[in-house]
Amino acid sequence: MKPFQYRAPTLLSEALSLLASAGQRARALAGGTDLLVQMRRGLISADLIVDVKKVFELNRLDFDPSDGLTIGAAVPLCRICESPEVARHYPGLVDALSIIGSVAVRSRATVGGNLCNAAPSADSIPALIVHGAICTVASREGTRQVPVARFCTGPGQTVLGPGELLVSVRVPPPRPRAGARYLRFTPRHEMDIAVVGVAAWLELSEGLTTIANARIALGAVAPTPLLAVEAGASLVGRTPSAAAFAEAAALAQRVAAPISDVRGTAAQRRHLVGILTRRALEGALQRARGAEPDGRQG
Amino acid sequence: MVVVWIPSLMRDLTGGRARVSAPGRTVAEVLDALEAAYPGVRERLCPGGRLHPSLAVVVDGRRAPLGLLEPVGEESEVQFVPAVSGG
Amino acid sequence: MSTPRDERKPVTDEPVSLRVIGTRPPLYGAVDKVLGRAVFGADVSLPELLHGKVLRSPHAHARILSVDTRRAEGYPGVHAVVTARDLPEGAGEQFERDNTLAGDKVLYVGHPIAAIAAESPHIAEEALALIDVQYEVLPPVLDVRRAMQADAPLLHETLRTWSLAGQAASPSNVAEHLQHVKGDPEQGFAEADVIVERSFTTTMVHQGYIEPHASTALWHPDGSLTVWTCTQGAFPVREHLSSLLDLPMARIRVVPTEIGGGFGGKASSYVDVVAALLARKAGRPVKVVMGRDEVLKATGPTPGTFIRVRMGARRDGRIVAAEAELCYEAGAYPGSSVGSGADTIFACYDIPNARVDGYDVVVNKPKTSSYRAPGATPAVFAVEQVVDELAERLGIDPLDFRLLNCAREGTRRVSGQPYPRVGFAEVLQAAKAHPHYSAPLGGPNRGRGIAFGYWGNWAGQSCCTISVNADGTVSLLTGSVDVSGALTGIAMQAAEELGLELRQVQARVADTASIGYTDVSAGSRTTFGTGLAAIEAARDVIAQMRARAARLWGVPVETVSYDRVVFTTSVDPTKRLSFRELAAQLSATGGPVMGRGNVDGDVLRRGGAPGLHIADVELDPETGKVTVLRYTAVQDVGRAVHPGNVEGQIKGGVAQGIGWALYEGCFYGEDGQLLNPTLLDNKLPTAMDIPVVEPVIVEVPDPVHPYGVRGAGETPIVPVAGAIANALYRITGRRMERLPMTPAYVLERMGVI
Amino acid sequence: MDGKVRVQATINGQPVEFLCEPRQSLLECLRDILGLTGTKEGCSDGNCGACSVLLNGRLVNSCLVLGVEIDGGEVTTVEGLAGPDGLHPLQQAFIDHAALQCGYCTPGMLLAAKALLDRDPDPSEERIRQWLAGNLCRCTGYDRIVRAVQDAARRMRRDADVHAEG
Repeated sequence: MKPFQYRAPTLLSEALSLLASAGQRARALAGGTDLLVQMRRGLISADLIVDVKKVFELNRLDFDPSDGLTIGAAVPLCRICESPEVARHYPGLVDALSIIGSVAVRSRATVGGNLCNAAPSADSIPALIVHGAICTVASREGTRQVPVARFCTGPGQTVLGPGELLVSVRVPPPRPRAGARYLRFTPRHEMDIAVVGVAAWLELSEGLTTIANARIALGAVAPTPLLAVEAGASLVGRTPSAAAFAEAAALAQRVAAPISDVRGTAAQRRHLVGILTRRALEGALQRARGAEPDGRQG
Repeated sequence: MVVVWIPSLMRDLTGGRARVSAPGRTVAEVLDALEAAYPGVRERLCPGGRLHPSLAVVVDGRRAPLGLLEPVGEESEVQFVPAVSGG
Repeated sequence: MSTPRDERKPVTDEPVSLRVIGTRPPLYGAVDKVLGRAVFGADVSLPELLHGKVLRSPHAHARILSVDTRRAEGYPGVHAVVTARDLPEGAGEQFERDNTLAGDKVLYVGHPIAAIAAESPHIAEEALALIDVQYEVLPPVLDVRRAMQADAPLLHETLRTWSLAGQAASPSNVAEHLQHVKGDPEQGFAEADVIVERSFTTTMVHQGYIEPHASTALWHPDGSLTVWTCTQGAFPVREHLSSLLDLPMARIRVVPTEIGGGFGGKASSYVDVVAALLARKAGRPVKVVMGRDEVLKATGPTPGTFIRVRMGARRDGRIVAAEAELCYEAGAYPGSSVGSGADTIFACYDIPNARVDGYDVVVNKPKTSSYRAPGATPAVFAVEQVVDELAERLGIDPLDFRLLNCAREGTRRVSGQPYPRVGFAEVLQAAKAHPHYSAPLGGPNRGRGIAFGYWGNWAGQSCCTISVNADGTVSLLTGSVDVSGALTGIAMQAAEELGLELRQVQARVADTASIGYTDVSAGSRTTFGTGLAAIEAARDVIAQMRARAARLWGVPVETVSYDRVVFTTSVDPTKRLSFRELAAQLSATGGPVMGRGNVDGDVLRRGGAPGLHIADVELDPETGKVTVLRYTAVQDVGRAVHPGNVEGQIKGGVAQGIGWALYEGCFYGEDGQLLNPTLLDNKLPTAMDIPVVEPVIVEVPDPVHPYGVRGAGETPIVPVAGAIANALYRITGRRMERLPMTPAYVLERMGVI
Repeated sequence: MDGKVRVQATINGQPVEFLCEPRQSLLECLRDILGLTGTKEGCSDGNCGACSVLLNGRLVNSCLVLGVEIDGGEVTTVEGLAGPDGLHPLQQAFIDHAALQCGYCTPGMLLAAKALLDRDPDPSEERIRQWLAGNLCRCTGYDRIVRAVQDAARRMRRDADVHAEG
C-alpha cells in the first residue's frame, strides 16, 4: 500500500474541500472494510485519505414516521441493525445489512461504503432499491439527490464526480400493508458473498386481496444491482399466488444477465434468480400481512 | 531361498513370473542373484546404483530401513512398495 | 544401556492397568496460547530486524530472459536484493533450487523470482515493483490428462518418465508411472457377475492453515546461521538450508516456533533459504512473512486428480477384481502423492485380483505437497462410491458388503505387502452397532451415506532425552514439533513408563542443536514414533536408576527392580526407594542421570488406522445447497494415549474433509491464474457449516507398540468426501464424479441446470 | 520515511502513545510497534478473523482498521483478557474443553466470544455459531469452541449472580 496523508475532519465543509483539493487522488474512508482491502491489493491508490467518521451529517441514524429513515453514510451496519425502529419498520433492510461479511466486518462497514464500493453482488443495494431509497450527495457546489437505483453505474463505478461525497441515504417511511424481504444464495451458511441476491417489496391493497405495488431488485447478475421493472409491474393488481410469483420470477430471470466466474456459473445464477425471487416475494407477502417469514437464508 | 515379489512392470524380465526365489543373506545379495538369472533387474530397481527414491523395500511385511543392506532369512519374502511419508 | 531394539514386549489384548495413558490432561502450551504469549513464526523479532518480501511470477509458464534489480537496490530503505544468482553455485538439488528462486523458467503463477529486505514490509513491497523482469511467455498446461498427452507443452525439457519398465526415451510431463498387479485381473473380471466403472475428477485443494509461513534468519559473526521458522520438521528444514546454502549442518540451528496449523503443508520449506540469503547479503537479521495470497498461490496444495475405478463382484457378494488408474497433479516439479494414493485406494479390502496404475504428472501449478493422508482422500472418494454401487446392484446392505470384503490380518495389499493386525472388521462392526446407522432420517431431501477409509502409518526416526531432576521431576526434550497436542501424548507415554504423574514431566520441543535427528511431524507418526523414543529414553533412565540403587544398597543390579512405584531389591525386602527419594541421591551416587531414546520406527511391522464414517446430509433441491446434519466417525486408533486429542483429531479431520467435499478448491483460469487467492473465495468451512462430529474410538492394539498405539491423525479426513457423496446419491439418485460437490455441480448432476 | 502521526489510545486499560504511518493497520501497530504479538494475521483482508480485537467495545478485524483511526479510542487485545487474579473465564473454559489445538485462531476467537457475552450473557448455540462464523478455525471443527463459550457464559452468569447477591 503506497503512503498517504490522513485527515479526519469534523465538519462536512472541511471534508468536501479536502476531497475537492486532491481530486482523483483523494478517497473518503468510512468503515474501510472494502477500501483498505483494495488499496492493499493495489486496485485503488490515493495520496489523501479523508476519514469521514467524525462528520455529523454522515453519522445520523434517525427515523421519523413521516420522513422515514435517514442513514448516515458513515453509520456502521451494527448500529443500524441494533436500532429497534429499523428492526420494526424495515425488517427487509435488516435481512441484507445483518449478513454482510461477519460480526467484525459489520462493526465497521457502512451503507455508504457498500454503495460507493458498488459491487454487483452488494447485499444492501437491492434491498435499498426496493425500499425506494434516495442518496444525498454533497460537494462544495451543493447537494443533490440520486435514487439508489441509479447510484451504481458499473462494477465499482458510481455517479459520484470528483469532490462529491455520499452523505446519507433516506428510506421512505414504511407503508401499511407493505413488506420486504432480501435473500441471497451462498455456498457456505455464513460469512460469504452472494452468488445471487434478490430483494422483493410488496404493498397490498386495502382489502389485502390484491397487490397494489411491487418492486424486485437483483444482485450479482448484472454489472450493477438491477431493478427488475417488468417483473415488479407484472404483479400489480394481481392476487398474491404461487402462479403470479412464478411469472414474476420468470420475468426477473429474463432481465438478469449473469456471468460465469469462480463463484458461480451463469446457468446457476439464472436458475437461482427464479428460485430466490419466488422465495423473496413469499417472504415479502408474509411481512405485508404482518407475519414473520421463516429465517432460512437462500 | 528368499521369495521376491516381482513388480508387474518388471515381469517382462522374468518371463511374466510374479514371484521368483533367489539365495542371499541381504537384499543386495538377493538382487545380485536375481540379476544373474534375469539381467536388467538391478538397473530397473536401482537406476544409477541407488534404490529409486519412490521405492521402499519390505522384508517379511516390515519396511526395511536399511534398504538393500537389510538382512534376509532363509524363508523371507521381499516386496518393493511405494515409499510413503505423510501430511 | 537400553533394552535391545527387537525385544519389544508385545501388548496382550487385555487392558494393562494404566495410570496416565487414557486420561485427558490439559495440553502443554495451552495456557500460553490462550494468553497470546505463544510465539508463532511471525511473532519472532530481533534488534536491527529487516523485513523481506518476495517477487513472484505473474505468468504460469515463461522463460526468464533477464532480471534487473538495480533500481530496486537503490530504493531508499532497501538493504538487499537476491535472485537465483545468489544461491551458491551447484549447491543442492536443481528442482529444489529452482522452486526457491526461479532459474531460467517460471512454472506457476506465484513462482518466486527475487526477494528484497528493507526497513519495513511496505518499503520492500514498493521496491519489488522496481525489479524489471523480461519474460518469454509460454503456453501453460493445467489439466492433468491434457499434460499427459504427447503434444502438451513441456515443463521440463529434461524430464523422462521413469518406471520399473525402465526410462522412457522422449521428454514428457509424466515424471513417473507406477503399477501394482496382484493375481489375474482379467480372470477376476471374467468371474464377476456385476461390474461397475466410473471416472472421477477432483480439484487441487489447499491445507488452509490459518498461519501463513514465516521465517526469520540471523547470521552470527562466526558465519553460523540461526533460523526461527513455523515448520512441522526443523531437521528437514536444516537439511534444506545446508544443501542449498552449501553450509555444514553443525553451522545451522533451526528453531521451530509454535505452528499455526500445517496438516502436511508445513512439511516443506518455502521462505527459509530466501530469508537466509537476504540476511547474509544485508548483514542484518531478516524476517519474511507470506501473505495469504502468496500462501494460496505458491505453497504446495494437495494434487488435483483424475481417477478411473472399475470393480467386479460375484452374486455371493465377493469382490473378485478391481482396477484403478490414478493421474495426480505433481505441480511444477515431480513428486505428487500418487504413490500413497495407489497404496491406499483398495487398502480396506481383500481383493484377489487387482491392477493399479499411478501417474505423477507435472502441470503449471505450485509444486504439491502433503495434505493429511496425502493422496488418499480422492482415491477413497472414488472407490467408496463404486463399492456402494456394487452393494446396491447386488442388493446387499452397504456395511455388510464391506464386512464381507474387508481386509484382515495376513491380507495382501495390491503391492503384495501383508497386513499385520488391523481393526478393519472391528471398526465396521462398531459402526453397524452405532445408533446413528439405523436412526430415522427425519425429513425429506435427506440421505445417509457411509465410506470406509484407511491410512497406513509412517513411523520415521525420532530422538528423545529425559533428564532426572534432583526433586524427582524429569525434563523431556524431543525434536518432534508439537503438532496439535502430540508433545503431550509423547510425555504421557514417558510418565507412564516412569511411574510419574504428567505434571512431574516437563516437556519441550528442542531445536536442531539440542537433540538428535527427528523426522517431520507428519504421517500420523509422532505420537507413535516419538512415543517409542520417549519410552526407550524412560527405560534408559530406569536402567541407570536401578544401577544407582544397587550401588547405594551394595547389591547386584540384577536384584534391583522398579514397579513404577518403588525401587526394591530381592536381596533385602526392607530396602525401598521411591523415584523421588532415589532422584535426591543421584548427585551422591555418580551424578546426573539422562536417558536417551533414538528410534527408527520403520523397523516395526506397522499397521495403520481404518475409519468408517456415517454422514447424514440434507439437500435443498432448488438451490443444490448441502447441509451436513449429523456425522459419526468410527476409527481404530490402537490405544488412545490422550482420548481428548484423538477425538480432536477426528473432529478436525472431518471438518477439513467436509470443506474438501463441499466448498474448497484452487480454481485456475485458462491462463494459469489462480482465480480464488483469498479466503473469501477459497471457502474454508465456518462454525455454521460443521455439525457436531461424534468420534467413536475403537482400540485394536498395534502389537508392535508397548501400549498398542497406532497413528490416528490422518485417517479422519479420508472417508468424508465419499460418505457425503454416497449420502447425496440416496437423495438425487446420481453418483458424484467431481470434487468439490458445489451447489452448481449438484444441480447439474440432477439435470436442473 | 517521515509522515508519521502521533496516536494516543488506551490499550488493555493502559494509556499508550505511539508514532505510525497512516498506511499501517492497527494489527501492524499492535504487533510491530507495541510488541503485542498475541493478535495474529491470517489473511489481511477481513476473511479469517484471526486479528479480531475490541475497539471501543466492538469486535473488529484489526487488519481493516488503520492505526491512526484509533486515536482517542480504546482497544482490548488477548493480552488484556486475563486479570490480576488469573485467566478470564473464557480462557479457562477454552483450556478445560480443549477448544484449541494449534492456538493460532484462539486470540481472535476469545475476543469474538467476549464481544458476544458482553452483549448476550446466555446465547443459544445457533447464536454462538453465527457470531463466531467470522473466525475461521482449521484444527478443531468448532464444536468444542461452542461448548467452551457456553460453559464460560454459565460461569460468568453465576459469578454475576453471586456478585449481585454479595
